Amino acid sequence: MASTIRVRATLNGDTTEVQALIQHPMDSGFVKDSKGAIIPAHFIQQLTFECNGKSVFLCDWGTAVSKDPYVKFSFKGASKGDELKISWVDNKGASDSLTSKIQ
Amino acid sequence: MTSTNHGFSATRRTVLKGAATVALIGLGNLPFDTMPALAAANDKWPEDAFKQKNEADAIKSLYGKAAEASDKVKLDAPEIAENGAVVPISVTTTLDNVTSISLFVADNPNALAASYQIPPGTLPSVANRLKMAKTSNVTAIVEAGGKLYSATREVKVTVGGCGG
Amino acid sequence: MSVQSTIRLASIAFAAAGAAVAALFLIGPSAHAADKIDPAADAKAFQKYFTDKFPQLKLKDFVNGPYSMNEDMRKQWEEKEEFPPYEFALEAGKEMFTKPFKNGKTYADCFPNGGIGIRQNYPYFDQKEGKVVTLELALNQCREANGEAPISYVKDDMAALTAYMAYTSRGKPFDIKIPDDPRALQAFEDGKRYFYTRRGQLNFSCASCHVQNAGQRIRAETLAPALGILNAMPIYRSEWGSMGTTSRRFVTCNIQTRGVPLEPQSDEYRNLEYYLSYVSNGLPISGPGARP
Amino acid sequence: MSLFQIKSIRIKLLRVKASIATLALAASASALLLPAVHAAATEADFTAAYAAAEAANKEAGALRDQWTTTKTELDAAKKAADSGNFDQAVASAKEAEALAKASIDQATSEKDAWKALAIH
Repeated sequence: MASTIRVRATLNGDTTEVQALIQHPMDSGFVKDSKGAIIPAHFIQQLTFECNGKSVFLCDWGTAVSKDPYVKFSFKGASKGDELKISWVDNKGASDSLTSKIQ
Repeated sequence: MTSTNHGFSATRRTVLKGAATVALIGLGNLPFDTMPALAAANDKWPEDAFKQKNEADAIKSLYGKAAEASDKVKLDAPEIAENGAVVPISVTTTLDNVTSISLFVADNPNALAASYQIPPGTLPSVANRLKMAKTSNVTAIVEAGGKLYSATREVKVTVGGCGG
Repeated sequence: MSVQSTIRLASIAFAAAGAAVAALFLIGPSAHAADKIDPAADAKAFQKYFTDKFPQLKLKDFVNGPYSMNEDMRKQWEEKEEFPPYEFALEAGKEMFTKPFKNGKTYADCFPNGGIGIRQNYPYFDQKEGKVVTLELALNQCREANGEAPISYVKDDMAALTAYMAYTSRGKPFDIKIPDDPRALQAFEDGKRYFYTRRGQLNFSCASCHVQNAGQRIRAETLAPALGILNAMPIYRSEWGSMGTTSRRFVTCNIQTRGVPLEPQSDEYRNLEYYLSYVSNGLPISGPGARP
Repeated sequence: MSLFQIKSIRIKLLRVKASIATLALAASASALLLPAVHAAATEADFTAAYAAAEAANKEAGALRDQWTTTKTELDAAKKAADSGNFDQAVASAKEAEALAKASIDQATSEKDAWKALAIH
């Protein structure tokens, strides 16, 4: 199955800008479906970014993060071609990860 | 003993310090660079903080101390959200040695929306898209040098749809 | 001009129209000849109405709908466009477009230029079938011609396919043609009539909101101008949390005026799309779009 | 530019409701006159009222201009009838008929009224 993670990591100067978009329903557990039943909470709790074995960013998310979540940050100390490892885990224990090269 | 200086709340930091010293003594010969990955492994999802209803309790649970407003924290959020399901919010700061940035939506069912850990070498800014139940104050808290600085803005959210 | 004055205007028009209708019967058929269907003139007048109403906007700005009407919303849109929510639909559409049917053919075999960069020519008037053929109808016709079951006009697959085809046409100006065929002229006129006809218990027509009140707010929504409104189709609406085709948009708009929607791709909807696309000729394709 | 246009829509709704109310009033007034004393509605009354409403709604369908609220009232009428409350069932069926008739009037008058507002 194609990965749920889309990432763009571009190096300009010594700073790498990272944008990630993840395919996930991010159900908060407060919403009802058309038949009135509560849709149970199903959301990504933790998303981590590692480069050259070092954590460069760690996201702790709650039920208020939008569907198909997006995050953008930047970090220093990487060079073109380095590998960025992105992985997430949700409240049901599901997870996915992707490794992408810095452009 | 190098302080890993991960931006956790006081209680969690003491726990971590303890763990770090044990790790160093016990596994002295481990190559140094795997250490941070190990340290990162116990960045547990702050379940209690996310469970808190109101903002004050959430901040207490996450950081264990109060924040002071500061104009060095720049919170960018729309005046009127085009749709409460997707509200683009970003935070940046000129404070230095920032270790964590968190976002709170006061009137959401649970105030804490998202919390980001900023390791050394990562710029202290983040952009994301949050859900807001209704018009509410949005507060960004930045932990820098162990102290908390905050900025707050009101974002208006209205019932979507135009008729029906 | 706020909605109240529209309604006062509408009710006066209501009464005036009644009188006009009566007068028409008295004069008899000659009056009808005066109503020659002139799409080119209609398109010119339509575009002039909006450039007069929004002098600060260039024609191509109208394809961004509400985001050209309001600075605060435009900023939110630009932030969404950095990594747009329709990214997944776009990729799914591309994959579907090239996945062969059971008989080995693909959608590309059904469309000129392999379906790439042609969205701006749809809908067109098919003189063989004597009706308007929209991109969505053509996709299902392609499926049926290759022994596949047609797919829903309002669900994600159709939105993903049309998103990919729109993406390959981004920037190309709408180029809708009306052949010299009385049936095509009539289809254009029927679409125009549907656009201006009040319906539903709220007694609104498409024009009540998207012409007379373009740029105003109705509750939280900023009303997009009708000019260029189909250029961004299909759209990912935060409101739906998913993609939506032109068909889905027409159906939901009907429901919001408390009118019972028609079957997707029924004559009225296809003629409406024909009219709305033709009067937006020259404006660039901006689909797939992200909307509130 | 006022933030909400609710009051204008409410005027709209009131005006449309007023026209329906007068129609409904007229319809129910005529129904009242017929039976000398107000006997409880029977299933037959309901069936007749429901059929009339459905016929009117079908005609609106032919004119491609049914209202969603007509169907809601028809469903309410059927639901009331199923639970044996024929007074309520007839009232809902009358309301449905009034709404259907209003939608027919709308479609008929709009046949040419639209030209007045069209840009051409």
